[in-house]
Amino acid sequence: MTTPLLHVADLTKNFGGLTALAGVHIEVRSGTIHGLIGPNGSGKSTFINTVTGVIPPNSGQIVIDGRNVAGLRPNIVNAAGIARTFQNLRLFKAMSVLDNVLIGEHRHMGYGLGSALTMRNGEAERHVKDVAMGLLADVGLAHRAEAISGSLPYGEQRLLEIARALATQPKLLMLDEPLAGMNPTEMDRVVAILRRIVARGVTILLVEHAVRVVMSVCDRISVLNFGRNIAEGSPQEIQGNEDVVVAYLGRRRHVA
Amino acid sequence: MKRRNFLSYLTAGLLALAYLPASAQEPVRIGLDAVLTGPGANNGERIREAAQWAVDLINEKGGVALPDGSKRPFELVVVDDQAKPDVGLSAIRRLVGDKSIVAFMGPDWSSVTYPTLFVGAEAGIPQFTSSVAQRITQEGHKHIFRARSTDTDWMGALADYLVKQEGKKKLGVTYANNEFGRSGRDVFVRILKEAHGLDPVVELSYAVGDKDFTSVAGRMIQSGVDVVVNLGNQPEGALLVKDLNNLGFTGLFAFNSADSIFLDLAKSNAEGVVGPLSWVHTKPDDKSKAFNEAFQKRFKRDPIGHSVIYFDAVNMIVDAIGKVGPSREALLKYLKSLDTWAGVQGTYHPSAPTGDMIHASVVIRYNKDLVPEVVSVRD
Amino acid sequence: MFFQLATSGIATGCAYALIALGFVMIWNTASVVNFAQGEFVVIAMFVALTCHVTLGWPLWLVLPIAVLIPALVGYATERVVIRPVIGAAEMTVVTVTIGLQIVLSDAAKIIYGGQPYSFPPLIEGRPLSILGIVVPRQSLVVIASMVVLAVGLHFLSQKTSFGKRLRAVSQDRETAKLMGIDVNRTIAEGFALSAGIAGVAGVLLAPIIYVSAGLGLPLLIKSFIAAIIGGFGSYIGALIGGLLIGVLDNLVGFYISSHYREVFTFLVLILVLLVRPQGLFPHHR
Amino acid sequence: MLLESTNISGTPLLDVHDLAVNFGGIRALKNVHLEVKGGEFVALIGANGAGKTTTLKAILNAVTKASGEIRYRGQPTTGIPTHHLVRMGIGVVPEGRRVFAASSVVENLELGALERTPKGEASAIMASVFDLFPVLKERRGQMAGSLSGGEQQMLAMGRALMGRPELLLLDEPSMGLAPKFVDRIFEILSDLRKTKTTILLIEQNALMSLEIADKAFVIEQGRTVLSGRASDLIDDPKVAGAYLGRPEE
Amino acid sequence: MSRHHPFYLAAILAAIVIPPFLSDYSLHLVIMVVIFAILTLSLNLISGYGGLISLGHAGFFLIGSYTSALLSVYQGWPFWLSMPTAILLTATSGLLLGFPALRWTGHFLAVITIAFGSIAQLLSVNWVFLTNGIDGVSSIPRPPLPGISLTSNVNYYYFVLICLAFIVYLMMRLVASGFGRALRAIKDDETAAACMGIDVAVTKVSAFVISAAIAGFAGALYAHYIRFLNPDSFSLDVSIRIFMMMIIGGTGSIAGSILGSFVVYVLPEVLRPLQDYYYLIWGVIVILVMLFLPGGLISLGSVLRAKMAARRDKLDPQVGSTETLS
Repeated sequence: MTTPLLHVADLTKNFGGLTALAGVHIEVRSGTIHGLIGPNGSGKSTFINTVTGVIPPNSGQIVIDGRNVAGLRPNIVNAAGIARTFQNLRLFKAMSVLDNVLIGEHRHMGYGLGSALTMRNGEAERHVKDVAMGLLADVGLAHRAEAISGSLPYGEQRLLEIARALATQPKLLMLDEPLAGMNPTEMDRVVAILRRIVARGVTILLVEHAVRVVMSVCDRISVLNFGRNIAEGSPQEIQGNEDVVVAYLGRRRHVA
Repeated sequence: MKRRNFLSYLTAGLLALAYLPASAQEPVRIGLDAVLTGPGANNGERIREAAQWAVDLINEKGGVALPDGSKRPFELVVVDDQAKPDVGLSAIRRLVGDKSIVAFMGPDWSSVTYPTLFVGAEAGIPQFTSSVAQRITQEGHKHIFRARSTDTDWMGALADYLVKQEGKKKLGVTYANNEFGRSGRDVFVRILKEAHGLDPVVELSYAVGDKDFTSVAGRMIQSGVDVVVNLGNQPEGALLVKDLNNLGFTGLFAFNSADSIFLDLAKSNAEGVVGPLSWVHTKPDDKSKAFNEAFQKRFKRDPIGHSVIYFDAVNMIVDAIGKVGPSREALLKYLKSLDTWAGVQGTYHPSAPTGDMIHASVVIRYNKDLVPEVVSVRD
Repeated sequence: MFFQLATSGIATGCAYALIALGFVMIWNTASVVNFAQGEFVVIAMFVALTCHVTLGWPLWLVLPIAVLIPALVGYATERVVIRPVIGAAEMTVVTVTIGLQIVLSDAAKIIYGGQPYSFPPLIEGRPLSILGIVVPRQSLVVIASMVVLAVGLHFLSQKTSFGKRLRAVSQDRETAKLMGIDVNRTIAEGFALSAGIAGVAGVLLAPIIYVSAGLGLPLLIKSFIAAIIGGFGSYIGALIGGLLIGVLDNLVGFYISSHYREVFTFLVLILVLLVRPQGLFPHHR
Repeated sequence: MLLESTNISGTPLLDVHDLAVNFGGIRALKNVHLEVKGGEFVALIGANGAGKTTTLKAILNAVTKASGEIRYRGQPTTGIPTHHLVRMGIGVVPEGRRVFAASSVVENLELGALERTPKGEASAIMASVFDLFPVLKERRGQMAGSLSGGEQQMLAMGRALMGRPELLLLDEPSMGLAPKFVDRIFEILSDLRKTKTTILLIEQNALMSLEIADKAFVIEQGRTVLSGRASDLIDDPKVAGAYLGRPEE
Repeated sequence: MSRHHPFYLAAILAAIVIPPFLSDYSLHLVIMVVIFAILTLSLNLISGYGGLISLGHAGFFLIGSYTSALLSVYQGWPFWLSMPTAILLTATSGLLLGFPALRWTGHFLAVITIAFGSIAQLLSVNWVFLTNGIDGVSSIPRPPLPGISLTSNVNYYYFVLICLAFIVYLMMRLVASGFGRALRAIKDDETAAACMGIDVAVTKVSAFVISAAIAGFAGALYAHYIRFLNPDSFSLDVSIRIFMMMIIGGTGSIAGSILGSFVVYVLPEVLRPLQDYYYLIWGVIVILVMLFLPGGLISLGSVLRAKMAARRDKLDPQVGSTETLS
């Protein structure tokens, strides 16, 4: 437990003249739910995109489980153990729910082309399907396996994204606003699922606006503002941190 | 333009209606494959109109006469090959597949004609082509009739005229990179060497569809030739002569498609252009004059070589049907035994073993009024 | 001879440049790559042919009509066919414009047949000789027209309300709405303008390359490549790219072989995409 | 001169009643209430993701509303396209500035006036915009894309003012700006306030907004949770609660 | 799917039973339909499933045709050797074209593929030493098959039909496999696919290679059927025609590709009065399909059924609700 699962150091990303990340440090310990919050434009999405290889960083280290994946392509980063969901739901909308999860298992069923051509993939296919159905059952979507994913209600699409990410068998699951647009009942359901996931040994990095939930579910929280860490600590520490309050609420110009 | 086709269909339709009581039987059908779209559609439209006209004239006289003296309506089935071999193959198969079609004409483009030969041969149907490429009649097919003089005939005429009558020695040859252009070039260069002991100063080919001929014209002028011989199709020829004139070329331009389509495109640039043709409307014999007059009356413009070729072909088929009846086999057998047949273009010899029926050609030269004056005639 | 060839290439290059310009304009305003752009050239040619050659109307009357009609067709096609797919997947947009290309070019073929028709020069007279280079008067007309049009368009985009709207829409459609700009109308008008520019190219080309129904697609491909070489989205790039393609065509035809003209055009395209994918004059949105 | 402030006594200039919006399958807004009277400076505050920008989009008819009603000058806005609303007097400073990067400062300002201000008056308004933002005058010929973030924000504000808006909507003007520029922007906002301009300010920066606003609405999780006089709200712990998830009691 | 079975069964039965009774010409048409169906399927793999536009498939078709034809005519190779070589060579050319496809999509890729097709055709015209130029290649033999003469067109029809069946089977396997899923995922959302561990580059290039190989196979079948090759048969028109077949039949549907090939190839022959207008009509249909029936003609039945069911239930048709951003 001493070495962190994810160790991000000095992560910097510039877009043209704009510095989105200015030397971010974050350590995520194995087996925890780690929250990442910050006001709009503070660099949370850039952080996730950079860590998962969607956009290359300008500099810095991204070490997952001892391997530096900074600047590698997303599929390599995924193979190294990081899976993610997306802020604006990026399911494969035209495909079935089951197929979405099977995509997640892609890497674990061999490349697929060779076996498709040699026509010897019946057994393997059946196995990955079982695994996929298990994952769908975990998030409560087993009964929707054959539905077209784009036709699911919004909340279920969020759950499907989580199941799809889990199908890649990650060590670290990065969730980008998994609760956006959900009602309290749905939120409770997701929180329960998150706890089950952690209990199985998958570490979670949670980026979320629903601060109440973040405060209640996370073990530790990092706060970003202007692409820098401004605070890190337990939920209580964060709520009491003056810098965090200023980042969120702003300052008064004239102290009344 | 299509309106004209529509009108001719309409006329044909009305005529057919008029003759309906007299001839309620199946019409006698012949086929025509031509280039109706794409490059070469110029010729195709002329071919279609001439063939249709010939058929209409027959119908006006009550239809096609059979050996027993009865008459049946006459019908032309037209297909389009777009100047593409694969489309042509489909088109010809369609004609051949229609058992009521007793003979067919086309294709016009050599590159299309060649691959379709074996389809016609398999079906044992008389096929009349206006393609000039040599190999079409040299691979032993028994069903093919070339209704036009061959490259050898008119390239010979052209070479004679250029070297003997005009006294030119520095010839530049340029040709379209298609079967028509290449075949013309091969024959012309061969004849130049064999008959006159000359080699072209420069040879250049271009692609069909090229639009800017400055580079070709530039190369010709730079080589100091006094004759540019162009072997290819009308649009490119017209563009080339324009660019040659623009760049100040003062020599002679000889062209193997210098017909009225070319004239339409080249306009005043056609002045002084020399060209071999299988037939021209200013040919001074009586048959040609009569044809020209009737054509002028009907279409209000000059006929081209293709008008006569296909007009003659239709009439040759009609005459043959009158002798042996509407059957592919009988027609083929009859035509192969027919020594001479007199058409507008000249005297045909259908029994020629290769199928090369006719060797008539003229060389023309456009005068100041852009009239093609016949400067040499061969029969 | 080099300068002779280059000069003559510039004339055809101008036409490519104009088509590319309209093409880029549609791309910038509506994010639509219009495979039917070449057909507006053909429409203008046939309108000019019908009015001038068939009906015998004078050129001063025919030329504006020949530019106006493709502009109207462009406007109409935008309203009917393009607008529903603006913002859709690129494959959908490309497919629709390919369909449009087929429809327009085949309509021309049905009405006029596939054969070429000659069109008289816009200006009569023997070619001029300038510094030993023979320049046909028609080429001068083309080059002058392109210069006038380019200057005119620049003025239009900088000084007129329509030009300002068009530029705002090209830069940011959503924000343009916040300026009170009717974006849909501006896009339709942009289509009309670009079709009109293609129409000018048609009128200029008609005497040089003859009028025929099948010209649209080959012209479009050349202009498309010109636009990519110039830097896709850049107006100046489209102009320079068009001229380059025109000149290159002639030089390759002379010094290498006229058979490989097209091959070289494509090779230059591939080379540019490999070495300098942003084109010669990169476009920043 | 800059802004035409109309004060229709009683009737709010902008009235958002029980607004709900579904966006991409998400119920993004529900029960959003908002009211802006002529001459008022109103702040709409809330944490990110709370639904502030979606509310703005709904006001501009850039998203379809699921239910509720939006009235501008007492007239329902349903079906009126965005550009018409703008021509009717709603000026917008969009989130992220959205200046026309490849056009000069002056051209950007001209575009703001293009559809809304008669040609003759535009130059006078531009002069007053330059008075308000001297830095824009200095950089008048420069491409907007080359300005700093704060300068771009000023340009976006000036551009909206060029249309003489009856109602000025500002979406997160301080976002992504360095503290120095944030102060500057708020100074300008309070200057605007003094002119009795009707303004709806959408801001995450709650405290500064509450300092200068007359009235404020707080939204959390897509609904209006608090509203009242800004001076009352500024010390209300519930505001911080809405942001940081502190217990409400 | 099961609802369609009677229809598919009838179609398969018709494809097996009817051809011997067809006229020479109709038989020729159906043979061409089968060859074009294979071509359209190959395009569908990259465009329909992979979302990558190709307007250069005539180029692969050409390379396949010429390779097999030249090897068998001038080198005397039997079809069973020349055809695999043709496939290998087209696959290699697919590999070359696959790399630009990694970087360029949409209209750029459209132009690059047009360039590829045109270069292939121009080379076949001008590389006379190898291709015989515009004279073309003639006397291409029909494939030898012990006991059965493929010189009969009926027999050749069944031969290409079996080839089509094999390709259909292959495509079904491919589409259902992890590879097919990966390809569809990339079409839907490339970034998301990459984040799920899919190697986007390898998948795209493989798709191009397989697609090219299938097109090359179709080319070999064509060459040995038509027995005469000429560069004119491989113009941009052919690429556009295949593209139309795919769109009209239904992108991303195997049955759609076959239906599209049939409809586009055969209908103009049946509706002769419309012959002059058929390209125009197909153009209009392409536009209508894109605007109103994105699934192509093959989806017409199910779309109509859904509409009718929706009317019966007095519910809105289950078409994904789209946000209107005015």
